[in-house]
Amino acid sequence: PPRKESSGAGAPNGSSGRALAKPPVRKLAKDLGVDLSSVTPTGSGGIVTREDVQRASAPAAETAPPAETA
Amino acid sequence: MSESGGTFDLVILGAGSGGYAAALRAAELDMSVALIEKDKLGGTCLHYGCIPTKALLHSGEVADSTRDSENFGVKASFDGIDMAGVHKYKNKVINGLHKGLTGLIKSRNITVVEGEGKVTGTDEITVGNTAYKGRNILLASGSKPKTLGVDIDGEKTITSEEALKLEHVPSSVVILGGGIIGVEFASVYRSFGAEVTIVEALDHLVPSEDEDSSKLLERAFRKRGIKYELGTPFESVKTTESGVSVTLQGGKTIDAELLHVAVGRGPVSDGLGYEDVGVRMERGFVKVDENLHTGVGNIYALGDLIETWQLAHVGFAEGIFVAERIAGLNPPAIDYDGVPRITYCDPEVASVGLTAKVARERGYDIVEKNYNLGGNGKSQILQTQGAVKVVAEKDGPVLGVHMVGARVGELTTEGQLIYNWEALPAEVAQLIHPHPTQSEALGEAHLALAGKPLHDHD
Amino acid sequence: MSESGGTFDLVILGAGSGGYAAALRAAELDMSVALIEKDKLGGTCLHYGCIPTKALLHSGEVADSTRDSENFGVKASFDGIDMAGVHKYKNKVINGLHKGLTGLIKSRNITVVEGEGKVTGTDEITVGNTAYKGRNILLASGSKPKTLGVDIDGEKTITSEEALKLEHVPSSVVILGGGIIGVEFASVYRSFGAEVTIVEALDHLVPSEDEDSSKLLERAFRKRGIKYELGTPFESVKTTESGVSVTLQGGKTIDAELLHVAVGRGPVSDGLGYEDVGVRMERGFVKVDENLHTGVGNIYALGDLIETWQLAHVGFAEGIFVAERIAGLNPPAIDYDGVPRITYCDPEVASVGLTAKVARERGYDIVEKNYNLGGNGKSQILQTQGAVKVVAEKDGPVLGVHMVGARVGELTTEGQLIYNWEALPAEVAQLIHPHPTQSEALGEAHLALAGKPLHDHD
Ligand SMILES: Cc1cc2nc3c(=O)[nH]c(=O)nc-3n(C[C@H](O)[C@H](O)[C@H](O)COP(=O)(O)OP(=O)(O)OC[C@H]3O[C@@H](n4cnc5c(N)ncnc54)[C@H](O)[C@@H]3O)c2cc1C
Ligand SMILES: Cc1cc2nc3c(=O)[nH]c(=O)nc-3n(C[C@H](O)[C@H](O)[C@H](O)COP(=O)(O)OP(=O)(O)OC[C@H]3O[C@@H](n4cnc5c(N)ncnc54)[C@H](O)[C@@H]3O)c2cc1C
Repeated sequence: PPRKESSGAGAPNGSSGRALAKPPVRKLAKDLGVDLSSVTPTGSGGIVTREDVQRASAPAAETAPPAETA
Repeated sequence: MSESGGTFDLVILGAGSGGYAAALRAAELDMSVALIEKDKLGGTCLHYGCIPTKALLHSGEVADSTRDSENFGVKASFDGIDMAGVHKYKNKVINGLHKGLTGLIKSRNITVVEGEGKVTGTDEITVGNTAYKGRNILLASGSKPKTLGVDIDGEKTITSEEALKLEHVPSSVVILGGGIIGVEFASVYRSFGAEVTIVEALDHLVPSEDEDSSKLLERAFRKRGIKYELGTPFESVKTTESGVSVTLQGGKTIDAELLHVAVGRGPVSDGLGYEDVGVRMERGFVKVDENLHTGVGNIYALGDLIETWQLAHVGFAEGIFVAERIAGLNPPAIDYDGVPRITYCDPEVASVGLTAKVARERGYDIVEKNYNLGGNGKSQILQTQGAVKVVAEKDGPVLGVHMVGARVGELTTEGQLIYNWEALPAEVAQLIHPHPTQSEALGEAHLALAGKPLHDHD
Repeated sequence: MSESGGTFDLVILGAGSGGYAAALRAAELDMSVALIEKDKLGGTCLHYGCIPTKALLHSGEVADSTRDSENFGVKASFDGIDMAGVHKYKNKVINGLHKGLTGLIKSRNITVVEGEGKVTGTDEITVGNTAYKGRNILLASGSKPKTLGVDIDGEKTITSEEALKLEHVPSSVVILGGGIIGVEFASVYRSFGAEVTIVEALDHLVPSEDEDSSKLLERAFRKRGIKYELGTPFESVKTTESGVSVTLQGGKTIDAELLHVAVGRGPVSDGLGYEDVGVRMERGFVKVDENLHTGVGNIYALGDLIETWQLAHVGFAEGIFVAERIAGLNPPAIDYDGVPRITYCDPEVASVGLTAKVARERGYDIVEKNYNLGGNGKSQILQTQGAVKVVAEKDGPVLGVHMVGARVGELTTEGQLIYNWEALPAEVAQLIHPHPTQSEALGEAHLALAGKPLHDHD
C-alpha cells in the first residue's frame, strides 16, 4: 500500500540547489560513497530514493571505499 | 452600528496553541495580524491543560520518589501533600511561560484584542462594538470538557478545570474515562494518596494506543493500586452526604468523595456565528479540507475545533501551516499519523506512527518487535517497568513506535524522525545508542528487527 | 607444554562492552567464539563504570528531589544517605543486568574462558596452561584509572573503583580532574551532602565539550555549591590526620577528607604479549587502522584499549563492526563524531557531532542557535536550567548538537539521527515536537535555524 500521499513528509520544498532525499537516504549514499547530486531522482517531487542510490552504487560496489567522515 | 477595528491580513479568533502559533508565524511572514482572546493568551494548554497537569504530575513524581526513597538508599519521610504549595509551584510555571508568551506576541507587533468575538461576516469578526476585517479569518476557539450529561457542581462532581484548583487531596475519586486526560489525573490523585477507580466503557485504558501499551499500563496501574472497571459504561451518579455514588451499567456502584468526569472534550463553536456565514459543522466541529480551509471565503479553522488529534503541538503545526499557506508558501501537508502522542501518567505511554492493528488494517505486511525495559540498564536504574514496541513493514520502513515506562515520552522525538523520514530498521540499527539511556531500548528493538539483536534474548 | 583449548573463528581477550558485543555479533554470524575474562562478564562498564555510577547519580537525584520537595508542594524531610542502602540498590541493578548478560552469552553458545589471558602467538591466546587458537584474535582488555603518580591508598586517596564502595559519605572531597567521570562524582558527592572542590588543569570543566556547555555547567555547579579551581594544575598531596591536604601549582592548598583522582583512564596492555607478536603500541594504546585491524595477522583491537572515545557504546559499535568485518560483511566505518556523549551529572551535559570550535577549525562556514531552557515548558516544570545549542553549516546540514539541563541526555538520540543522517534544520523544523517535552527545545533551535522561530525571542 502507498505509505502516504503527501510526497515529501519532512522534506521542505524550495531548499537551495542540493539534491532532495530523505535524511536516511543521504546517509545511505554517504555509506556507499555515492554523490547524491549525480543521482537521477525517481521519487515524487524529484526526491532521490533509496533504490536510486543503490542503483548508482551498483557498478562500483566492489571497489566502493568506506565512507569518509564529514 | 459597530466601529471599525481596522483591516488585517489575518484575524484570529482564539489565542490558544493553534491561534497564537498562526499569529506568530503570520507576523514573521510580514502579515498584519489581529488576535482575539476572551480569556488568556496561551489558551487551554497553558492555563488549564498541558502545563498545569504536567506540573501536578511532576509533584506526584516528587511525592512518589520521596515515598520510595529508601529503595535508593535515601532516608526520608513523606509527610503529605501541601496543595497550596502545589498550586504555588504550578502557577509559578504558568506565569513564567505566560509572561514569555505575552512578550513574544507583543514583540512581533501582533494586535491583541481582549474580548469575546463572533463571526459577523465571511471576512469579519466583531468584538463588542468593534468589527475587525480580515483578508483571512482563522477560527481557533478550541474546546471544553464534555460531561456525558453529568451535572458538574464543582464540588463533588468536577472536570479537569476544577481539578486544577482542588484545595485538598480527596480521599477517593472515581474517574469517568480512561483516555489520556483520565489516566493522567488518576496518576496524580494516586501519587497524592487518594484511592482511585477509573471507569472506562471500552475494553482498555488509553484505548487509542496500541493494545500492548494499554495492557502494560493496566498492569502498572494495578501495581500502583489504581483500580479500573473496563468495558463497563457509566450509568448514573448521585451525590451523597459524604461524596458521590456512581452506578455502572449492570448495577455495580462505587462510592467516593469525588467524581471526576474526563470523557473527552468537545468544540467551542456554539453561537459564534460560524454557521451563519456558511461554515459547515458536524457535532460542533468545523469541517475543513486538507488545507484546513472551511470552503467559505478565506476562512480557515484548526486545533481542537476541528477533528484532528486534540494536542497542543498539532495546534502549533496547524497554525504554522495555515500562516504559510496564506502567505503563498506551499507547506507540505501534515501527516497526522506522524504526530507523537504522549500520556504523562506514571508510567508514561508514548507513541508515533501506526499501531500494529491499524497497520494491518491498512494492508501492510508487518513485523514487530517488543523489547522489555527489563533489559535496559537505565530503566533498571530508574526501577521502571515497561517496553518498547516497533512495528515495521516487512522489508520496509518503520511504521510505528510504541512505548510504556517512566520518562519514555521524550523518546518519541526519535520515533518521530524515524517514522516521518521513513527509515529502515537497519538504518537506525547502524547507529548505536548512548549507554546507559532508555533510548537504547529503542535501539535494541531496531537492532532486532534488522536481524542483529544485541542485548536481547529471543 | 600447554594444552589445547581448541580452535575458534574468533578468540577475544576481555569481556567488557567491546569484547562481549563482538562475541554476541560473531556468534549470530555463525562463528565459533572463545571469550576470555579474568574478572566478570560485562567488564568495567557494568561492574565499575557506567551502571554503578548512574545508580549513584540516581540516588543523588532522589536525595535532591526529597530535599527540594517543598518547592513542588510535597512535604517531606530528608534524613540522610544510607550508604548500605545505596549499595544494595546499586548491586541489585548490576546483578540483574549481569545475570541477563550471562544468560545471553550462554544462549548464543559462546565459550567463556575464566582466567587471565596472554597473547602467545599471532593466532593464539593462552590462559594458564591452555592455548586457544583463533582464526581471528580480538584484543579488548580495556582500561584502568590513571593516577598522576598519586599513591592510591584506598582510604584517603581513591579512584572511581574505591569510590563505588565507600561506606560513608565523606564530609569533604577534592576531585582531581573535571572531565566526565570527575564531574559525575562531584555531582554524587554533593547530592549526598559533601563539600566538593574540583581541581582541573584546563580552563573549563568537561573541556572536550562545546565551551558554551562547559560554562553552563560551571554556573549550575556554582549554584549547587560545588567549587572548582580551573586552569590550576595539581602539584602534590599529603595525607593528614583527618584526611588530605592538596597543593596546587602556585601554592594554594585545599584540605579535605578525601582526594578522589579522576584524571582519565589508561589502557590495560602491559605484559599481555601484544608487543611480542608485533602489535604496534603508543603510550600503552594499541594502534589500529580504520578497520580496527592492528596490522598483524588477523589481530584486531577495540574499546578503551585503542584511542577512540572511551565509551561503552563505542565499544558496542566497534565490537559489532569487527565481527561483521571478519564475517566478510562490509559494514560502514564508524563516524566517531556522530557518537553521542553524555555526562550524567546534574545538570546533564550531552552532545553529538562537532563543537562550534571544531567545526570552524575544519573550515565550515557555520551558523549556530542557542535556545535557553527558560523558554521550555517541561524544563520549567522540572525547574532545571540550561540550554540547547545547534551548530549547522550555513545553508547546509546540522553539524552538532550540544545540551545542558536535567535529563537532556536522552535527547542525544534525536541529535544522533540528525547528525548522522545529515538532516537540514528545515527538515527537523518541519516536524513539530510533542508538547510539553524538553525535546521541544531542540525543535525550537531547528525552527530558528530554519528561519521560522516559534517560541523564541529573537
Ligand atoms: C487537562 C488537559 C491536559 C492536556 N494535556 C495536553 C498535553 O500534555 N499535551 C498536548 O499536546 N495537549 C494537551 N491537551 C490538549 C491541548 O490543551 C489542546 O489540544 C490545545 O490547547 C488546543 O489548542 P486550540 O488553540 O485549538 O484551543 P484552546 O487552547 O482551547 O484555545 C482556544 C482559545 O480560544 C478562546 N476563545 C474561545 N471562544 C472565544 C471567543 N468567542 N472569543 C474570544 N476567544 C475565544 C479561549 O478562551 C481559548 O483561549 C490537554 C488538554 C487538557 C484539557
Ligand atoms: C566510573 C566510570 C563511569 C563510566 N561511565 C560511562 C557511561 O556512563 N557511559 C559510557 O558510555 N561509558 C562510561 N564509562 C566508560 C566505559 O566503562 C568504557 O568505555 C567501557 O567499559 C570500555 O569497554 P572495553 O570493552 O573496551 O573495556 P572494559 O570494559 O574495561 O573491559 C575489559 C575487560 O577485559 C578484562 N581483561 C583485561 N585484561 C585481561 C586479561 N589479561 N585476561 C582476561 N581478561 C582481561 C577486564 O577484566 C575487563 O573485564 C565509564 C567508565 C568509568 C570508569
